[in-house]
Amino acid sequence: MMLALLGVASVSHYLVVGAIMFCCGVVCMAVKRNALGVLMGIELVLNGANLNFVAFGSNYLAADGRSPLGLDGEVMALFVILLAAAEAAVALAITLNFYNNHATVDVDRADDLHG
Amino acid sequence: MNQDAFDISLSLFALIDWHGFFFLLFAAIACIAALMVVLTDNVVRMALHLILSLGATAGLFFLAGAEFIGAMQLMIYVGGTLVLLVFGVMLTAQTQLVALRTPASDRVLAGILAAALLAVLVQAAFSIESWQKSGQGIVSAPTATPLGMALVGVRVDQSAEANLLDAKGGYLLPFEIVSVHLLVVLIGAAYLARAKRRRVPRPVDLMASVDSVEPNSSVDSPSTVLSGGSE
Amino acid sequence: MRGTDFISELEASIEGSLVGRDLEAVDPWLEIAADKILETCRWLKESCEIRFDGLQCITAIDWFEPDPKKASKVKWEPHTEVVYHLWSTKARASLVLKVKLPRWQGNEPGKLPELSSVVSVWRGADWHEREVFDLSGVQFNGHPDLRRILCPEDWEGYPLRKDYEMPLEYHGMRGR
Amino acid sequence: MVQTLDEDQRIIEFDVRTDEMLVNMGPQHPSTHGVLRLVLRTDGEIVSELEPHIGYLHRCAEKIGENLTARQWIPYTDRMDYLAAMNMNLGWSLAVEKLLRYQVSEKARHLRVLIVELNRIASHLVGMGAYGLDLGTFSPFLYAFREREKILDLYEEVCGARLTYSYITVGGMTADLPPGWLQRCEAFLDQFEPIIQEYHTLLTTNAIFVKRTATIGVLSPEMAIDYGCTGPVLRGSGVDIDLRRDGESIYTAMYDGYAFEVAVMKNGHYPRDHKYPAVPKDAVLGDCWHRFFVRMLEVVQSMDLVRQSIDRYSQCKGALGEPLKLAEKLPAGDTYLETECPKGQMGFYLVTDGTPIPWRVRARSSSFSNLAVSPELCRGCLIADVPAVVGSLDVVMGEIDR
Amino acid sequence: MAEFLIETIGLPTWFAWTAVAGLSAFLILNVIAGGALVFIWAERKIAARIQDRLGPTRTGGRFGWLQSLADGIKLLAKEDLMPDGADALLFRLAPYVSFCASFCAFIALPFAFDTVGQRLNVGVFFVVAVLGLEVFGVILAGYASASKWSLFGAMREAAQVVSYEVPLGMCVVVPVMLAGSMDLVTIGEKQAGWAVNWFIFHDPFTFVIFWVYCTCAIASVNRAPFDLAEAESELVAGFHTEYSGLRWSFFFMAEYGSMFLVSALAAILFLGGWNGPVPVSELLGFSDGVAATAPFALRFIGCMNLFLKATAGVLLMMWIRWTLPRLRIDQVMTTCLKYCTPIAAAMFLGVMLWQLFLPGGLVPGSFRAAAGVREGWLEQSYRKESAEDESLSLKKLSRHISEVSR
Repeated sequence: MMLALLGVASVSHYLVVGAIMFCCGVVCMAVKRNALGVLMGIELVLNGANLNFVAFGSNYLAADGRSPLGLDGEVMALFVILLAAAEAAVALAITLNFYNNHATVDVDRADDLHG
Repeated sequence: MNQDAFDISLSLFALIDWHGFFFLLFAAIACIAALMVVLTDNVVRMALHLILSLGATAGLFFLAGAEFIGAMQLMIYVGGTLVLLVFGVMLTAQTQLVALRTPASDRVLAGILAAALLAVLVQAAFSIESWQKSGQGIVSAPTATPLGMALVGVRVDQSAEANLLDAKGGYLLPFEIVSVHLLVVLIGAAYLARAKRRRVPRPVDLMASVDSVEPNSSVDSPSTVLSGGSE
Repeated sequence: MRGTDFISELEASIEGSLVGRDLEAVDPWLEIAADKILETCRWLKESCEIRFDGLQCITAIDWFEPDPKKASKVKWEPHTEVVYHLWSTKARASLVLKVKLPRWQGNEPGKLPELSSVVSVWRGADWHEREVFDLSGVQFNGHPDLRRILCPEDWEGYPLRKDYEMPLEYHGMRGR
Repeated sequence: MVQTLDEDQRIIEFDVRTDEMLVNMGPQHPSTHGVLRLVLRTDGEIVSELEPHIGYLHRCAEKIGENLTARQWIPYTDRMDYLAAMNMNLGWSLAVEKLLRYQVSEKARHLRVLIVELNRIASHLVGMGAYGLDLGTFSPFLYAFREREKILDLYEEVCGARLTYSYITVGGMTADLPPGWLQRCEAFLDQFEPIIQEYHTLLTTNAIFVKRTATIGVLSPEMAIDYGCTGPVLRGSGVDIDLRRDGESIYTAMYDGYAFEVAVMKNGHYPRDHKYPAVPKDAVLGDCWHRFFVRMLEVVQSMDLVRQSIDRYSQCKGALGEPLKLAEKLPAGDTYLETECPKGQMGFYLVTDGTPIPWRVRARSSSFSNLAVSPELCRGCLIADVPAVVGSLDVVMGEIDR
Repeated sequence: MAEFLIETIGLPTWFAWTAVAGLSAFLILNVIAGGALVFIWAERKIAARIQDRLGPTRTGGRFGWLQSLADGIKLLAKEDLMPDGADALLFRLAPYVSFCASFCAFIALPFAFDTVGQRLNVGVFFVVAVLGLEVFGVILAGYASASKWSLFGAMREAAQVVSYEVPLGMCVVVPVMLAGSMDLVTIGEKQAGWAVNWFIFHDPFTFVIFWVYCTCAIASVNRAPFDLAEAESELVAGFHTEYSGLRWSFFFMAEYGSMFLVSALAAILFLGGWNGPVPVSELLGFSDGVAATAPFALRFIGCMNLFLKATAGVLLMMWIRWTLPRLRIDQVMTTCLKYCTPIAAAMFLGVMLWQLFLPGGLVPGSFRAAAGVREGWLEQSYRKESAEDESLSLKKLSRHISEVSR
C-alpha cells in the first residue's frame, strides 16, 4: 500500500503540494476576470509559498531532525500570513471602490489609465 | 467471513501510517480545492473552495509540527481574511458578475504555462537529496514560545539558557515594522471603504411644537362646534 | 367662536361652498358643494379660527334602493353622499361636512363620481380615501396613490354600494 | 405614496453601492401582530421605504351591519379590536344611544366604566407583552398574559366569554355582576398592583429596552394630528387629548365625577400620582419609548378608575335596567361618536332611515389611522426598528381590516 | 490511555491508538449531542420556570426529560425541504460546516488533567480559531438559502462574529499571560489549589476581564441579547429560516456545542478549570493531583468539576436569554468596539502591570507558579515531560508500526 510506504512525509512532498497551490494561484490570477477571483489567486500563491517556509523550517520533517531554516521559517510564514491579511484588506477596499465607481468587478474593464 | 481476508485487511490497516495518511488527506484536499478555485466560475463557490484549501493547509502546518502557524492560519486567514472576502463577494454578487468567463484560449495558454511552471517546481522539489528523505519525526520542543520570544528579539533556540539576552538575530524590528504596517493598512482600508455621507440626524425639538397644540382653556364644554350653538 | 359664526365666515370666504345645513340634527352638519370641497377643507384647516387640524373619518353613503317596489316609496333621489368628520385639537370640537355626488358620473354606470382629494390638507386622508374608493367607488382626484386598500387589487365592484352583487367566483374560489 | 416633506427625509448614502432589496415582512411573520404585510424597500439593513398592505382580515363588517339591527351588530364589534371587545361594545352602544337620545341608569354607567377600564388594562397588557416580544424578550409577554388571564376569568364570570363578550349592549348590559365578583376584582387589583413594578424593571427601565426604543420612530405632534393618530400614540407625542375628558358629552358624562389625570407629558413631566420610573435621558417625546410608557401609565390610571367605579357601583341603589329591544326602531338621521379605546379613538358612524336596521354603518378604526403613519416613522430606520415602531403603534388587524 | 492499553492489556499498538482516537471522537461527539439534548431540555425547563410555566412535564415520565429526544426523532422524521432557488450543494453543506467547527474545537479542550482529545501547546488559540470557523456555516446557509431573511442573518452574523473575535482574543490572552502558556492543560493546572488561585481572583483586572469575556463569548456564540443572526421578531429565523429537520437540528447542536465550549473555556481560563475550590486531594494527602499518573478517579472528579462550571455558564446564558431584550445591530457593534475592546485592552494592560509590580495573586504567595511565569517557556519547552507529550503520539505510532511491519 502506498500509504504504508510513504512513512513520514518529506520536505519534498510539502514542496510539491506548495508548488501545486502556487501554480493554481498563478493560473487563477491570470485567468480570472473577477477582481475577487484574482485576489483569491494571490492568497493561493502566498499559501503555496508559506507551505515551503514551514516545510523548510520544520524540524519534524528534516532528515536529520535539525531543519536548515529552524525558527526562521516559521517566523517568515507568520509574516507572510500577516501581510497577506493586510493585502487582502486593502485589495478588497480597492475592489469595492472600483465596484462603486464602475458597477463591475471585471478587471478587464479597469483601464481608466489606458489613455 | 473469511478469516484470511479479515487478517489481511487487519494487517493492511496496521500498515497505515497515520502521519502519512493525514498528510495525503490534507494534501489532496488542499490541491484539489486549489484546482477547483481555478476551475469554478461562480465566485461564491470559489471562495468556499479557497476556504477548504487554506483550511487543509492549516492541517499540513499542524502535521509539520508548526502548531502556532497552523492556528494562526485558521484564525487570521480562514477566520478573518476569508470572511472579509466572502463579504466582498456578497456585496458584489450580482448575477452578471457571479460568473465572469475568460476566453478558452486564455485558459489554455495559462494552463500550459502553469503546467510548465509546475514541472520546474516539482523537479526542483526533488532535486536535493536531503529534502527527499523522510523526517526522523523527532518532536522538538513546541515552537510557540520560542517564536514569541523571537518576535520580541530573543532567540532562545539559538543560544544557551545562560546568555539569553545576548542572543542576536531576533525579529523585533521586522515585528515592529509589520505592526506599523498593519496599522497603516487598517487605517487605509477604512479610509478607502469609508462612507462619504453619513446619516443626517434629524434635529428633534418637539417640546416647542407641543405648545402650539396646547388645549385652549377658553373652550369649556367640548362638543361639536355646531351643537354648541343649538343646545 | 362657537356656533354659526364661522359658518358665515366660510360663506364669505369661499362663495358658493355652502349649499345646505342642518343645525338641529343629532350631529349638525353642513353641506358643501362638490367642487368646493378641497378649498373649503383647506380654509377650515388653515384660515378658520377653529383650526380643524384633524380628519377623523371619511364615509361614503350610497343612497340607492335596489328593490324597485321600495324604491318608489323613498323620499330621496339616488345619490352618493360623502361625509367628512373633522376635528379640532385646539377647540376639542368636531364638524361634519357632507358632499352630495351622483352615483355614477353623468349617470353612466361604471363611471365613478369624482371628488377632489383632501390628502394635501390632511395626510391622514390618504387611507380613508382609498377605503372609500375601494368599498364605495368614489374617484378622488389628486390622490397620490388611489388603489384598493382592503380588497385585492383585482377585485371588481364596490362592495358597500347597495346594488353590489358578490361575484360568483374569484380566482377559482366560490363566492356565493 | 404621499409626497413627503424634504426635511423629513434622512439622507443615507453609503459608499458601497448596494442594490435595493424588496422584502416582504408578513403576512406570515412572527412580529406583524396578525396578518399585516409590510413591504420594505431596504438598502442593506436600512429601510428606505415601508408600505403596509392591509385587508387580509377584511370581513365586510360594515356591509353586514347594513343587514342587522343595532343590537344584533354588537358581536361584530367584538371582533374588531378583539383585545378590547368591551370598549368596542361600548362605542357602538353609545353611538346608538346617542341617536336615540337614551340614557342608561346610574348603576349601568358605573358598571360600564368598571368593565371597560378593566378591559383597557387587559388590552395594554397584551400590547406591552407583545411589544417585549417584538424587541426579542419573551418572558414579559407571558407575565402580561398571566395577569390578563385573571381579567379574562373575571369576564368569563360576568358574561361567559373570554374574548368576544358582547356584554355591554345598546341601553345597558346583558346581565348584572354575579355575587362576590367585586371582591374578586378587588383582590385581583391588589395583587396586580405590585406586579407593574416588575414590568417596569423588565421593560420600561431596562437599559437595552431603552436603547431599542428611545429616539426611534419619533412622531411629532403635528404629524400625529395630521395623520389622525389617536390614543396612546397621540399622547405619546405629548398631545393632551383624551376623549374620556375631551369627548362628546354623552361619553364624558359616563366619567362624570371620576378623578383621573390624562397620561401625557406636560411641561416635561408625566402626572406623578404614582411611583413611576423616571423618563430616561435619551428618550425623546414622541418616540417608541414614550408611546409604550403612556400605555404603562394608563394601566395604573385604569386601575384607579376601576377602584373608583367599584366604590360607586356598590353604592348605587336601584336596578341596572334592561337593555333596549333587539329590534328597537331607530329614528331617521345620522350620528357619529368616538370613544377612547385602548388603541385610540374608535369612531362609529350610523346612518338610519327610520327602520330598526341601519342604512349605513361605519367603523372608524384607530389602528387604521395609527398604522397609516408607520411609513413616515420607518423611513431611514434599521430593519430591527420596524417591529419596534410598528409594535409601539400597537395595532390590531381585526380593527384595521374590519 | 493508549500507553495503558498497550502496556497493560497488550493490545497491538496500532489498534490501541486507533481505538483511543475513535473513543475520544465518540466521547466528544456524545458530549456535544448528549449535551445538546440535556441543554435543550434544561433551556425549556428554565425558560418555563422563569416564565411561570411548567415546561415539558410528560414525555418520559416526570419532568419531561425525554422531550428533546422525542423532538429529535420528530426532526429526523421531518420532510427534508430545500427552497427552489437554493444553491443545493452549499445549502446541504452549511449545517455540517457549522457543526464540524464546533466539534473540532473540542479536540483541544481538556476536560480534566490530561483528559483531552489532543493536547496542543497552542490550545487556547486553536479553540478560539476553530470556533470562529463556525461562522462559515452560517454565511453559507444564509447565502445558499435564496431567502432575503437568511441573507440578512448571515451578514449580521459575519459582521458580529468577526468583530467580537477581537475583544475575545484580548480576554483570552490574559490567562495565557498569567500562566505563561497557551496550553489549556497548563493553564488549568496553574490554578490548582484553593479558589483564590483561580485567575478570576488573581487581581481586580482579571475579575473585570472575566465579565468582558462573558459578554464577548455570548456574542460570539449568538445567544440573546446578541442573537441577531436569528432574531425571530425581525428576521423570522435568520440564517436557518429555510432549514428543517435534521439539518436544522445540526445548527442547533452546533449552537449548544459552542455554548458549552465557551463556558468550558471560561471555566478553564478563569475559574480554575477542573480544580475544585478546595484542594481536596491535596488535603487528603494524595500526590499533588497533577502528576501524569493521576488516578482515574481524580480525573473523573476533575471532569465533573469542569462540567459543573461549564454547565453553570450555560445556565447563566439561558437566564440572560429569557430576561433581556435583543440589541440592534449597530448597538451590538458599539458594544464591541466602544466598550468591550477598550475595556479588554485596558484590563490587559492592567494585568500586565500588576504582574510586573505585584507578581502573584491577591493573596501573596498563593500562586505556586507566580515566579515561574516568566520562565514559563523554559519550563514548558524543555521539560522532560514535554518530550512525552501526546504530540509525540504520531511519531511513536509510526515508529511502532515500522517495527511491527518488520
